[in-house]
Amino acid sequence: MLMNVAENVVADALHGMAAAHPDLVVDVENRVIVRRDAPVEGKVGLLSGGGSGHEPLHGGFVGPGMLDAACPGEVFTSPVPDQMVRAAAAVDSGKGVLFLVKNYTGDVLNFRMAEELAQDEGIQVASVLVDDDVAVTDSTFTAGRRGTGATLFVEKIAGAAADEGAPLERVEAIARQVVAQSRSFGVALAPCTTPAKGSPTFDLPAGELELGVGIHGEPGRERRAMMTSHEIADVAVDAVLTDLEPRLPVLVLVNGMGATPLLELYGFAAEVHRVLAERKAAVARTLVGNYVTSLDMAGASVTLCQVDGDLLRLWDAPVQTPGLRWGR
Amino acid sequence: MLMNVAENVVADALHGMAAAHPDLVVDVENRVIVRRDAPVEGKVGLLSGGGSGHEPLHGGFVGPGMLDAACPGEVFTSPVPDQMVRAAAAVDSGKGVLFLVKNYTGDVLNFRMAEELAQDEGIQVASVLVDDDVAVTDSTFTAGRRGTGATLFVEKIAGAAADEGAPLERVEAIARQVVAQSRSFGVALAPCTTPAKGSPTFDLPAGELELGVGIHGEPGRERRAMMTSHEIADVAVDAVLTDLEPRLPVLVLVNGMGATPLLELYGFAAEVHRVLAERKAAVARTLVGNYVTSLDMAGASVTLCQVDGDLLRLWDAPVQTPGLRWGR
Amino acid sequence: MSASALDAAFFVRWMTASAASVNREADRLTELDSAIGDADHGSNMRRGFAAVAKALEAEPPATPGAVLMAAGRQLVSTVGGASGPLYGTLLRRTGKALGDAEQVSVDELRAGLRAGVDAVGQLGGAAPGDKTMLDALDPAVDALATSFGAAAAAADEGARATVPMQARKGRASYLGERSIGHQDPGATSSALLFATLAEVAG
Amino acid sequence: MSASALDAAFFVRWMTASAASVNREADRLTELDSAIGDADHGSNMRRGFAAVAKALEAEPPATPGAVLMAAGRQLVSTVGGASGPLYGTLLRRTGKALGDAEQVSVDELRAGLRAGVDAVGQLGGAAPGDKTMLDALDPAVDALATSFGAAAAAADEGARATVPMQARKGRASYLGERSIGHQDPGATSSALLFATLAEVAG
Ligand SMILES: Nc1ncnc2c1ncn2[C@@H]1O[C@H](COP(=O)(O)OP(=O)(O)O)[C@@H](O)[C@H]1O
Ligand SMILES: Nc1ncnc2c1ncn2[C@@H]1O[C@H](COP(=O)(O)OP(=O)(O)O)[C@@H](O)[C@H]1O
Ligand SMILES: [Mg+2]
Ligand SMILES: [Mg+2]
Ligand SMILES: [Mg+2]
Ligand SMILES: [Mg+2]
Repeated sequence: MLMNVAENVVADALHGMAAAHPDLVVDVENRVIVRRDAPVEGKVGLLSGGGSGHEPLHGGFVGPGMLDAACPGEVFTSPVPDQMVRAAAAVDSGKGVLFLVKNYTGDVLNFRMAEELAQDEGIQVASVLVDDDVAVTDSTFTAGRRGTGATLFVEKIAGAAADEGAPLERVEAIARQVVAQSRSFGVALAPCTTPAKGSPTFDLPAGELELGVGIHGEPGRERRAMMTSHEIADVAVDAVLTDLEPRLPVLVLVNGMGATPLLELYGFAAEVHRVLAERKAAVARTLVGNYVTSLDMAGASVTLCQVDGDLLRLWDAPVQTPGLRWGR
Repeated sequence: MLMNVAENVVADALHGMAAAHPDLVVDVENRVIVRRDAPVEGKVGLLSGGGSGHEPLHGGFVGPGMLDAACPGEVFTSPVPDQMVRAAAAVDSGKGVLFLVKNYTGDVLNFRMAEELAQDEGIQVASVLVDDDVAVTDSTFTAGRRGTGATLFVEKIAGAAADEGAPLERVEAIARQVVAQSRSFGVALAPCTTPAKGSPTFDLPAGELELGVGIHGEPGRERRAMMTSHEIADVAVDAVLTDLEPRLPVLVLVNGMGATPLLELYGFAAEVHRVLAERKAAVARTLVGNYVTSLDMAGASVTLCQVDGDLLRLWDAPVQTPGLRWGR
Repeated sequence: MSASALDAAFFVRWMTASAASVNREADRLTELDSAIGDADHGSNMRRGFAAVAKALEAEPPATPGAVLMAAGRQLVSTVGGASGPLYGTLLRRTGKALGDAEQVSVDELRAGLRAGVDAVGQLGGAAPGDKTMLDALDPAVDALATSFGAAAAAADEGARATVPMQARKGRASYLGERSIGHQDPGATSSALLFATLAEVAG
Repeated sequence: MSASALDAAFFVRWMTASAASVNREADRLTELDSAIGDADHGSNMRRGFAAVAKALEAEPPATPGAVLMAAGRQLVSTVGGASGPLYGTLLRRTGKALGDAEQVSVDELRAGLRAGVDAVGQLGGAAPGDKTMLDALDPAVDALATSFGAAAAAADEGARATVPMQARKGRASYLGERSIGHQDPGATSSALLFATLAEVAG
């Protein structure tokens, strides 16, 4: 791995973000990334965070039109409440702060604690849980669906709404709407290696793949003999469509897990479009790249988000962050 | 690998690019990617290309403010002259076309043939060779320095100059200036796997690394026991600075080879900044990410480009491509 | 100090010794978490208890309750993940239940831990049988009625009993039936904490 | 057709047989290119000669020169890389040198190939000893004065002689001294083309 010591990878990366992005204030000591002009007068503060290892999510999505702050935890470990409390204080302009939380037990618990503590400090806080991964059965027998690729859609669209000056309840409602209309499915062709462990998180012989993986190097729901890009798109898009049944056009995120070349991702994007056309699902926009990653895992995920005209307008609105940037 | 059959990876990827980027015209049959509004009246056409496997280079850099067209070859194989001739015809507005060519024997020969053929068709063509890799001794005993990371700087800055309406000789001169003031050095922590070969292009035991690699999965100049990010930055930046000796501020590209997580790249960027500060080299801008890749190779490269006020202005100018986008 | 009177120093020793045992077993905890989780439980516990030991050394609280509350706060502020808030809550609630007594009896500790374990169940929504730390914590607290050694043995047995279970809470639940056949990392670290308690108690 | 009179059909057979032998040996060529290059020489040659065979089958040219010129054009238009323009130039220049004769003698072919090989040298700026295809092509053309078999043997020997050389041209030159100890892929494919020529000549 390209690193110094495993204990410092997150701090080292934050130093690099500070060096590369003068528009961000990176508090390495306290693990908080805030846009330089925060708090933005009259604007709801948008805050997210989670374990590191998913870059550019979340720190790379801080900036005008998206997040006001991000709280990176250790690799694959939710941040601690202190981080969110500090970030909330930094971005609150008096209009309140919205926490965007991926649905993992650790994230849920730490953000919940932070919400209470921030409210104790007089900050108005609301939270929205992102839970889009259809590979996980949503029942009382699981921790519920994981939050994966839809996080990008939620952060972008809610960010645009906040940017327009929408009040907290409205930004929260829009974020909930995006979550409700988004579904994902991921596959791994090779596991990832965490700095702390230093070896692959699971064994996956060449010639096999894992269907239904998340973004934390966990094994998936099922192991299969290697499939073609065509076959994988069939399975992934079918899993998503079966659950989502969109009647409106969709945003498509063809997301790389980290080590899959863009060349392959684009080929996979073509297959995803093929299946969508076969299933008569209209495509509004397509984004292809490494956005919600799992360190150096090879593989990809597909996220669809059904959008009406308003959500599409918010998606197209200008955004200016290290990881997503257009329209300005 | 996330693919169907090895023979079709490039065509499959082009289908995906066509689906994802309505601003581009992607001719899958003839392997040419052209911005939709080409030829742009009164503007010099900027054209590049090379083997595939380096995405987003070059196809991802087609758009306003950067390239007018790109010609993707097979994986790690220069494109054929027919592609460049067709692309040149598509982007020539009568102001001439500039070929930006990475210095590899194959690229040089195929672009040279294309230049002759295009000139036969009455198109004014000039060419600039990019050769920035200091790991290769530039002597009559080699094919000369490879073109690597500096290609991004050349395409962006020459693209901005063309966008401003500069004539062919001026755009060519600026491209040459960027090449002359840019140097790179790359390291590999793990080899890549080409679709055609299906196995790593060289053996690199865990715990060792290759110093001085290019972007085609070739072994480097030297194999060493694994080094820390700190040590690698020392070696890489020293190699570049020894050759470049910048007196003006530099653009810094901390480029991932494909499979190195952004988390690690940012940590490496911090180390690169440290060395630059120690060596009293001023930094104008820093870009961190996977821009000039080598499929799924793990590793990184550092490119520095010394810039005066004019080049910096051109670097900062708006650009609107799938792979690089700001200011508009 | 009588066998049944535990003072602040005893709890500091428990926490400090826990930092050592967690540090020693970190790789194994991570390995277990790698099979059915995300391979961070060992480093999470190591980071958290190292902070606990450091904080207690720097400013040793005067009462058993204060020791556990300070330790819990450190865990909440340094661990993250699921285990940070859960173990943090365990220790804080237990400490709170102990009040500001200078010494507590084993029975008072057992009652305190019961409150702590119940709080963990409430916070995480899990019950014994869900393949979590509760499968070690819950029987351990009951067995403390007998002895520290019995508590440690019950925790260990509880942790080993998670192997055939299918996870219903936490990350491992994503795996469905594939979570069967692996020991839960959190139950394993809980057993480690009770083993350390028994050692410290002598 | 006398032994020394080669017609268009002979050259079509050479090219078609070359497509077969290149296809058969593609993995080995790629393996060699993997050691000191970029692991594409096998697929490059396979793609190019498959196109050549297809084009010649679709529209067989009438003269030896036209066959080689058409083949060379196909290579230029389908191979890319260094080998596309170089092998394309080899065949086009050789074809050009053969003019529009309906049949050519072995000696005329040798003279034509000499022009072709010299053009390769000029285009790529390499000379024998630089560890390129020229190390097989150059001695092979000279040996053609003796026989097809001698040419094939000389090409093979020339290819094998590249093993101890340090590359001074092409990608392998980037490796400096590390290029020593590996056989050049282009020299190897050149030897293959001459071996096929000898086979076709019977
Ligand atoms: N809802 C829950 N209730 C009780 N314990 C839980 C719950 N969710 C997870 N755990 C425990 O936490 C352990 C995992 O901790 P850790 O790996 O540190 O956090 P994370 O799962 O966030 O990576 C599991 O092995 C399990 O024992
Ligand atoms: N300048 C040159 N002159 C002659 N032959 C060359 C030259 N450069 C490369 N070659 C030949 O081309 C071969 C490589 O071909 P190939 O792998 O198809 O192209 P690339 O190097 O562009 O990947 C080398 O093994 C060598 O024999
Ligand atoms: Mg975790
Ligand atoms: Mg090549
Ligand atoms: Mg874990
Ligand atoms: Mg090659």
